[in-house]
This record gives sequence, C-alpha cells and structure tokens, in this order.
Amino acid sequence: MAVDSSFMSELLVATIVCLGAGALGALLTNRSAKAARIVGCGGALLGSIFALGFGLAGLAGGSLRLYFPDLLPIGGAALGIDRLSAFFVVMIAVAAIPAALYGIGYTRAYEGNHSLGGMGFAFNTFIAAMILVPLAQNVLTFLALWEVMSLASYFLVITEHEREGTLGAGWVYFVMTHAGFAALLLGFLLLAQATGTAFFSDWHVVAVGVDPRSRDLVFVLLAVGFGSKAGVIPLHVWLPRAHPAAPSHVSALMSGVMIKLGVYGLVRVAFDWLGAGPIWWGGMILVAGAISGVLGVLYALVDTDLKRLLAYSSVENIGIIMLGLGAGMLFQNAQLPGFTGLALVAALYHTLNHAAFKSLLFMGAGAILHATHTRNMENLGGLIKTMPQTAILFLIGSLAIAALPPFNGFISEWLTFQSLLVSFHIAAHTINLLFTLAIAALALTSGLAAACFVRAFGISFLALPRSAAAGMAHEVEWTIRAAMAALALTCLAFGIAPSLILAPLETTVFDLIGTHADMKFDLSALAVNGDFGWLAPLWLALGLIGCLAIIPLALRLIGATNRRRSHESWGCGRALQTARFEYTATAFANPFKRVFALLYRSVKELDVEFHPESRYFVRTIEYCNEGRLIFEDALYRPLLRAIESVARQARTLQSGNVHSYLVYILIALVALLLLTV
Amino acid sequence: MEIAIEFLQLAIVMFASPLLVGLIRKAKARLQARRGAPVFQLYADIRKLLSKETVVSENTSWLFRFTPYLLATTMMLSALIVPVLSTRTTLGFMGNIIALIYLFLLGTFFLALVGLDAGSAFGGMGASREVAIAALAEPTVLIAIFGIALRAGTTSLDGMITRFAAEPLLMLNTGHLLAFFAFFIVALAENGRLPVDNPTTHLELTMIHEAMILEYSGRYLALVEWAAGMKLFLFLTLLSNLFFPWGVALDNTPVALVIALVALAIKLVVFVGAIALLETSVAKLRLFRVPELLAGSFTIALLAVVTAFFLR
Amino acid sequence: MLHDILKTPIVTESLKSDQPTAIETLAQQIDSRARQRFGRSLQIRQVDAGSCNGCELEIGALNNPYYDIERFGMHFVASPRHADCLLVTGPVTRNMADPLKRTYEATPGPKIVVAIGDCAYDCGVFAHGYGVVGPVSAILPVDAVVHGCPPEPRAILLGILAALDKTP
Amino acid sequence: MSAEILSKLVNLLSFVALGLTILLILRARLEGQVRAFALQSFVLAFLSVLIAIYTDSFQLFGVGVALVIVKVVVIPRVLNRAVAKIGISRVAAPYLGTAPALIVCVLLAIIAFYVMTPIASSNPLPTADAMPLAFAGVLIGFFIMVDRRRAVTQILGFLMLENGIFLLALLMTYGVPFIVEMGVFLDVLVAVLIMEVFVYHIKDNFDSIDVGELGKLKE
Repeated sequence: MAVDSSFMSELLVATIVCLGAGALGALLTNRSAKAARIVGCGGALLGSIFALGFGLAGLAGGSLRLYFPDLLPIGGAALGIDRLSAFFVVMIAVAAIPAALYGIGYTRAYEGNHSLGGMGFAFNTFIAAMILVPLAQNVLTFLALWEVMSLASYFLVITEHEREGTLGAGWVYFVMTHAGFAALLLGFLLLAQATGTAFFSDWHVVAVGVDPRSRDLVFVLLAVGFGSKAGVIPLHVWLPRAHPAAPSHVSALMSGVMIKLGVYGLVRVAFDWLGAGPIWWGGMILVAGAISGVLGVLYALVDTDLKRLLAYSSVENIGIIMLGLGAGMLFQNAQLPGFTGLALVAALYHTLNHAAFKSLLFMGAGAILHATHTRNMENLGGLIKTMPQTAILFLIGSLAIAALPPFNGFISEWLTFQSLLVSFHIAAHTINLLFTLAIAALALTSGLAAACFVRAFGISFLALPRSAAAGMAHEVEWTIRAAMAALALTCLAFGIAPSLILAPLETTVFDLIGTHADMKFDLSALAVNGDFGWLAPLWLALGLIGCLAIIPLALRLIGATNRRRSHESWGCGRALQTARFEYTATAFANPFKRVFALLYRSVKELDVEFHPESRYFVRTIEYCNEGRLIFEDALYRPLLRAIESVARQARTLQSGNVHSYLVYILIALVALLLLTV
Repeated sequence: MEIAIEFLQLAIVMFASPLLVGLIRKAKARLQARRGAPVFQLYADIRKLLSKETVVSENTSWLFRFTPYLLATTMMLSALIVPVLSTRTTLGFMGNIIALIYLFLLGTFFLALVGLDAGSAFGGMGASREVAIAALAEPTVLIAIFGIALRAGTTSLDGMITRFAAEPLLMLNTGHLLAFFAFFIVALAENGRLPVDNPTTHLELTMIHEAMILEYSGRYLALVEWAAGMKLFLFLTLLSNLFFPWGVALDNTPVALVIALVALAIKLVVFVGAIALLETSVAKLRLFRVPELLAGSFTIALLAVVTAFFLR
Repeated sequence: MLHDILKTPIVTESLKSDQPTAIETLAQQIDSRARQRFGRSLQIRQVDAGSCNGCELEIGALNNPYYDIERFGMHFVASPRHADCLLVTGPVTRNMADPLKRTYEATPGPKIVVAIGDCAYDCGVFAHGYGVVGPVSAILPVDAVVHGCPPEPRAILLGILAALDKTP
Repeated sequence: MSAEILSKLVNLLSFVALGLTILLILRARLEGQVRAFALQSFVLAFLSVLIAIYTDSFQLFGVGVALVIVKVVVIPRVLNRAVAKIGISRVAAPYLGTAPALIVCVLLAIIAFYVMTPIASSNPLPTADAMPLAFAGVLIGFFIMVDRRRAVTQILGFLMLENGIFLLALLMTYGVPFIVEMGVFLDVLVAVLIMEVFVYHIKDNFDSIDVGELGKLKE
C-alpha cells in the first residue's frame, strides 16, 4: 500500500512540533519543576507516538522528500525517508515512548535540585535529533543533526554534575564522540569530493566508480566514526562511563537507541553508499564484532555497578549485530545475495530487539536506583519481595537479553547463528575458518551473557537484602512500571510472533540489496535456506505454557501431597542466617576471572587483620580483585598522555570550562566546512 | 498416527529416563563390586518424594517454587523435538538443534537463579560454577553442530539423521567421529557427570549441580531429579541417533518403529556401560581443570570442522 | 586411563564372587520388610552430635561392597531436605544441640530418628561431662536406639529397620 | 578393498596418530606418554600393513613388522626403563599451560592443512588425502620438543616427529625402500639409546631431568 507524501509530511511535522513544544514548554515552565517535568516528558511522549506512526507509514511504503535550500550552507537541508530510515525511526520510537513515560515519574527525584526545564529541553532535542538523523539526505544535514544529537546527549549525561565522576565521564564521552565526528567529517568530505556530490542518494550510483584506494580510506574513516558511536571495541571506552552517569531513562535511550545510529551508518556505508567492497571490509567488521561480543560480555560479567554492567552488555550486543553485518558483507562479496539478506535481517532484527530489552533493563536498573539509591550490586538483594513487579519485568528483560525462548533476543540470535552457519556454502578455506571462529565467539558470547544475567538478576533481586537501603526498598510508581511493562510486552510479542517484524524487515532489506533474503516465514514458523534450519516460536511458547499447565494437574491426579512447611535455609545447622552468608557478585564472577585471567589481568589483594590474642580470630578481612581494563591501559593512556603534552602547550586556550571547548569545536567545524567549499 | 508416535516418544523419554539413571547406577555398582540399588530404585524414590511434605526456605521467592515445573517443562518440550524413534516427527518443526540447545540453556538459567534464591552460600557456589561450565561448553556445542551441519547440509535434527543414515562408511568419517567425541565430552559436562561433577558427592564444596538443589525437598525434589534424568536421556538419545543413526525409523511403519526402539535400547545400553566404566575409572577433575577439559573438547570440535572443510 | 578401564572389570570379578551368606540371609528379610516402608526408598542423613567417630566408621562400612546398603534402596544424602531418616551418633554436646535441632526441623516429614551407639543412648563414658547436654532423646524424639560401642553395621541396619517398623 | 575405503581408513588412522601426538600434551605421567607413543607406532604399523595389502608389496609389509619390533616393543622398553630408573621426578611445568598448548596445536594443524592440501591434491594416490595430518603430526611433535621441559617427553616428541615423517613418506609414495627404512629405524634406536644415557647424566648431575637446569652449565 502506498502512503501519500502529504500525509507523511503531516506526521513528521506533528512529531517535530510536539517535540519542539515539549522542549520550549519545558524551558518556559522551568520555574515550576512539576510543570516542566510533565510538559517536557509529555511533549516527548506525544512526539514519539507521532514518530512511531511516521515510521510505520514509512515502512508501509510511504515516501517523503523535503528540501530547504537555504536552511543550511552548501547544499541546504535535505530530508527524505526510505524503508531503512523508517525502520530505524520505528526502533527509536519503540524505545522513546516508554522512556518519555518513564521520565514523567523518574524525574520527580530531580525536582528542586536540578533544572528540569533544561533537562526537558535537552531530552526533546535529543529525541528529535535522533529521529531526524536517519532521514538526512545530504552530508551537511546529517552532520548537523548528528552533532545536535551528540551535544544534547552530552548535556543529559552531565545532568547529575554534582556526583563525582559525572563530569569526567561526560568529558570522555565528549572527546570520543567528537573524535568520531572528525572521522565522519573527513570520510564524508573525501567521498563528496571524489564523487562530486554531497547527496547520499547519488553516492549509491557513483561511489562504485571511485578509485579503490580512496574508497578503502573512506570506508575505514566512516567505519571508525560510526563504530565509535556504536561502541565497538576498542572505541567503546566512553560507553561504560557515560551511560551509567546519565539519568536512567536517558541511559535507556542512549544505550538502546543512540548507539544503533552507528549501526545505521554502517549499514548505509556498506550496503548503500559505497556498495560491495573487498573481502577485508567484511572480515574487519566480523572480527570487530567477535571481539566486541566476547570482551564486552566478559567485562559485563565482572562489573558490580548494575548500570555499567548493562552498558558493557550493550557493547556485547553491538558485537552480535556486527557479526551479522560482517557476515552480510562477506556473503555479498561471495555473490550469495540470499544469505546477505538473511544476515542483514538477523542484524537489524537484533538491533530492534536490543533497543527493546536494553531500554527495559536500564529502566529496571533506574527503578532499583530510585528505590534503593545504589547501583552497586553488592548492596542489593531481596528486591523480588519488596518490588515484585519490577522484579518480574527485569527478569523478562534478562531472559530476553540472554537470548532464551520465548523472548525476542532468542529469535534474532537464532537468526544470526543460522546466517553464520550457512557460510559453509562459501568455497574459500580462509573465510570458512573466519566464520568458524565467529560462530565460536557468538556461542561463547551467548553463554556468558546468560551467566552474566543470572548474576545480575540473582544477586540484585534474590535472597536477603545486603544493605539497609535495599531492605527498605519500595515498589516504584505506576508510570515507571507501565513504561517497563510496555517494553516487556514488546519483548514477548517480538519473541513469539517474529513475522510481525520479519515481513517489513524483509522488504526493507529487499529495497536495500535488491534480492530477497533466503528465508520463509508465516505467523507461526520461519525457515531458513529451504530446510536448513527452522523454528516455530509460537508453538514453542504454546508448548511451554501447555506443559507448565499439565504438570501440576498430573501431580494432583496421581495424588501427590502438597503439604508445605516454611523454614530457614539449610546451612549445615549454623546458628543464624544473615546476608553475610550469601554469595556476593564478586564471588559469583570469580570462576570467570580465573578462567579468563589472561584477559582480565586482575590484581588480587587480600589483607587479614587478626585478633591480637590469637591468630584464629579474624578482626577484618579485606579482599579486592580489581580487573584492569586492557584497552584503557594499552591504548588510551599513552594517547591521552600525548594529547596532554600537546594541551600543555595550548594552555593559553584552556579555560577549564567545558562550554568554551564547545565553542572551539564549533569554530573548528565551521572552519573545516569553509575550507572544503 | 504421527502425532501418536510423537507422544509415544514423549512417553518413552518421560517414563524410561529414571530407568536409564538406575541402569547407570547399577552398572557402576557392579564395577565397584557391589550389588547396588535395583534399576527401578529411582521410581520408588520419586513416588516416595511425591508423598512427602516439602520444606521451603522462608528466604525464597516464587522462583523457587516455579523452577521445578519449568525444568520438567523444558525437558518435555525438548523430548517433542528430539527424534527418539522416528525422523518423521510432526512436532519436529518446532525447532532445530540450536533451538534445542537454547531450551536446555533456559533450564540451566532458572536452576542457577534458584541456587541463589535461598541465600545459602552453597547454592550460590553451585550456581556460579554451573553457569561457568555451561557458558564454556557452549562454543564446543555450536562448533560440533557446525561440523556435522556442514556435512548434512541442514541443522534440523530429522534432516541430519536422514542424511547420515543414507551415508555409507559413516563410521570411517574422521570429522564425524571427532564431532561425536567433542559432543560426548560436552554431554558429560552438561549433565554433571564425572569427570566434571560427581553426582554422588556429599561434600558441599565439591558440588556443582547438587549444590543448587540442596534446598529442594518433596515434590520439587522429585521434579528436579526427574528433569535431570530426562536431560541425560535426551542427551544420550541425541548422541546415539545423531552420530550412529542405525535403526532410526525413517518412516512410521510399525515394524520400523519396533526396530528403532530395539536399536535405541541397545545404543543406550552401550552408552550406559561406557559412562559407568568412565565414572569408575576416572576421578573428578579439580574445578579449575575443567576449563582445560572443555578446551580439549573445543579443540576436537574445531579439528572436526577443519577436516570437514579440507577433506571434503 | 585406557589401561585402567581395561583393568577395572577384572578387579570386580574377583570381589563379586565372595558375597557372605550370613549377610545374604539378613539381606533377604531386610529386603522384604524394607519394601513396605517408604516405598522401598529411604534417604539417610547422618548427624555427628559429638561422637568419637567410632560409630562413623561403622556407618561408613554400610556403604562398602560387603554390606552395600544401597541394594535395600537406602542411600546417604547430602542435605536433610532430601532425607527421611536421621542417624544421630555421639552424646549431644552443647555446640551440637542447636544444629541437631535445626537439622531435625529442616527434614521434611514423615521422618525417623535413629540413635546410633551407647553414647547416643546414654552419653556412655562422656556422661555428666561439662560439654555434654545429654543423650539424643533429650533433644529429639528417637524412634530406635542401636546399642554398642561401636555397634556393628548389621546392628545399625536392624536398628533402622526397627525404626521403620515403628512408623505407622 | 576399494580405493575409497582405503583413503577413508587412512584418514581415520592418521587422525588417530595425530590425536595420540596431542595426547602427549594432556598426559602428565611419563608412563602414559610412552604408552601413547607405542600405540601411535602400532597404528602406523597397522597402516603400513594395510597399504601393503592394498598394493600387495612385500617390502611395505616388512617395514610394518620392523616398525612393530623397533618402536612398539624395543624403544618403549628402553624408555620405560629410563622412567623407572629416574623414579618419580619432580614434574617440571611446561612453558605453556594445557589450554594454550592445545590452541597452538590446532593452529599448527590448520597451518599444516594450508601447506599440504595443495600438494596432496596434486598427488594421485588414494592415501594422499591424509598428508596434512601427517605433516601436522610432524609440526606438533616439534612443538612438544620446544614446549616441554622433561627430557623424556622431549625424546617422545622427537620420536613422534619421526613417526610423522615416516607417515608422510608412507602416504606420499607408499613408503621409501625397505633398506632406507631399516637404516632410519636403526638411527632412531641408536639416537634413543644415546639420549637415554644423556638423561641419566642430567639426572645424576642435577638430580632432576628438567632440561631447563642445563642452563646452569653456563657458569
């Protein structure tokens, strides 16, 4: 069905108007915190809902071209939509609607001590920029929106600037995102210069003609730029710092959606703008994906800060997506378009799923933070009794991200596995081995992810509370729970009825690469490459429910007694049980620390203070097993030291005030642009 | 007809699995010069447990009471997917071998959570070790699957068995045998058998699987034990039918089914003997030697894939 | 390892032949009677309430190939949650009195308690010791007592059976 | 016996041989290592007899028999005697842990595949398929000599390397002439005897057979 573009533009205008109204309204009503809160998040909510409609219409085939020649220098501002952009708009909306709803309740905690007006302004701008980025049709529009998105998110990250570490985290984010920005700028300008046009739509045609060396250079530059936004290892360092620092509904958006725009860029580069490239492009992406997946989850596995754990697991999931993308590129190179489509569908599906369950988990972490004022898992525990509903929702998120049936993560990871497994059709030993290792990496990643979220959920929600704060936790207010419930339902729906997504996704990919993905699916089942692999999620779910219902009935029929007595946990008859007896998050992660010691290079310290009378009575035991971050130590420290020495020369410019740096960046940007004209 | 066979297979898994465990115990007892418990002991145990009171720790949540049912559920569902007797399974379309692996992982996930639920140190220890081993076993499983899938050209259980049944000289195929060994080691690890975990240990500090279910009693314990039995049965069935597909019914004629049943019984008995021999002759590995074992199995799986590529 | 595996069955053969007849006859009766109680399945948890470990040795002997308690469907378990029967040994010391109670609490009913050895019956030589609370019966309802210091394994078996017979 | 069955069998047996080489890394006890070597030599003998039957060449048969005598009976005897004489020697840790060593083995095997597959594919013999495996055996034997510290293990590494070369020759050209083979066997035997003597001397001088100790000879 075709949607006429006037309708589309109305939807888009409605979106922007709502978000703009939210932004300005929040600023105007800044005086009364409550009003600012509701106006800000309300505007965002309405805007995101319209955006959802807009995206869906786009997926349904609606097209749109907007061109404002004099809005921006060189080339003007050009917006347009195709299915791929529409898909990402939908993904953004799926996460943004609950995030806005969540924000209404969550930001109450900031009343009085933070400017909710500024926050609302930044929040709406952030969402608006994210929605517009995939629509950008030429270099300058894209870069401008990209920069707005980065700045808005930067200001949101440093909201809680009074906490120590927040500004530092913001600064790291700021530097990394602009390093990435510079790479993008260079890449775009090179390509624009080589092709003689700044319009994306033309590149698809002309870029193939560009000489290979500069194509390679452009690819590397753009890959680095988008990779740094996506948080691919080793460009991930900002992610575990910035995401925990931001307010939880913002972390949800940053981790669930913003980093996906890096994925969007990579898809565009690899399959639209530059077209098929040499083997090593795909190989590079595949290897980067494998490394990000394994290392990301390994870091998540040992972290005790709940939100940082989630941030690292975002790195892992980006890795999984990269595996799909890289596989797609390699298939494209091997002239197997059907498999290219399959791999792309898998990657994009996982992108959407991750947006759903990662936002859910971040909101859950936020709810915990809200209720207990701590993110440190060592002080949590027992929350399943004090906040039962949050617990169930967080559990659903954990199951989904651990890729367990019947939730959505399972489907996309299954698809990724299938697309890696069909690789044996390629007849080149090196590629085969590469894929074999990719499969091993993905398998290890998924196994470790399951372990990681057993730990995350088990330590924070089960057993006895490990601190007074956790003991006095209370269920959060309804808007927060409603937001999480919406996402949980999304996870379930995408998990049992994948065809909801696969149908539009398949056409999207068809538009992109011009061939149908080598898969068939109907409402209940999907099959890959003929009968190579098949899955019937709906039936699996029904089977689970069915058996779950049958077993208790059967037990009753055969007359099993149901006498139950509640008593203390069995601890070999020890006198009392306190939370001190429980396994800690650190202890839980210890086996992994030992097995992967090579990667953690953790430093262990144990100092025991004995009783003066006898060595058999211990006063205090302090155990510390800190994992070191290899990339920070090996890659960034030297880099920063170098930069520092440069900065010392430029001390005259250095005012220490972050905002003046922004001015410098802006000046530099404009200067660069003028140079190229 | 076909659906009837499906449920026949389910029934076999559900009701024969305790017998399988009993057989292993009996064989081990014999090798240890003991009479050993009668092979039907586990049925008696389960019947007794179902008639006993259950003691539930007051620290636990609904997860503790929910998980036993879920464990049994995942195993029953897997029993519908695995071709026990016939490759013409009506419900086989529910998932391929990868879906099966994830179903098992679902059970492990909840069991580990339960280990943490009661807040006792043992449970946490068991949970941590269980997930560690499960995670480290995962690559071997998938690589071994890759190794056989790329020769069979499919990842669907029925398809793979059909192809292998048609293949002559299967037992001379290096990649096939390597994949089998890798899978066998993983099966031992996943089911908490020696040399990874000692199913009969009484020492909490050496426990893995046992440590997580220390808190269970009465009907819950019965369900958990039964589910563990079904898991073992399914893994051994998978091993015997996937790698030694002789006698598996390719069509649903009664004769073929009877042959399949007999063949399955024989293969399982062989496996029982092998496991009993293994468990009487090897000692439990130190926990931190287990990764080395899994690394070894991973090596074998990798070699299986490499040979399959280079010698195809 | 290959070598061990090849060797193992031979060892077995040599041992399996000499199953003592006295035990056999006892085994016959036990077998028949054990059938009725607990559906021929009895999980045992052993609690050392302060014993000198003499009784433990004898109890341990129940597991060896000679007595092989498992053939009667009896089995020692690692957690009272799994148990139907507590074997308590030794005079109950002050430190073990509370854990003993907790163990009994932790055991799901129906359950039986068997006091093993003279110490468990009347504190034996440890009677009136400053660290001794009293016999097991002072702490728990005891279903059967096995005398002897230490009692021999077959006596323990008979004691367990006596306790089983008492249970309705 | 058809060529297909032969090549399958040869693949399988060569793989068993390779596996036994890798087993050398997993087994800690020297007796076990010696047994692994004996088993491998037996597999090779079986293989050569198999090929002898296929090509009905009497020489190859003789080679197989000689192989059994020298490498399955004599050399293991000698080595076991050495082991017994040394007694329970302090286990010297290898330079690489088990898991990394295994990974290295896989890498070596893959390299062998890369190097040998083209050569093998150009070779018309039905046995040629397994040549990469034999070559992998050579490489891994060498790796063991490098990685392990205990002299006896190193001898075994050397012997397995030699086995690999023998297998390679067998697969490429149905074995070298009988006389040459005999010569090689005798050389190996002598080499082993000499090394045994060396082991004793190391043992006497450093009361350990950790060749790392030889570093002390410098000063």
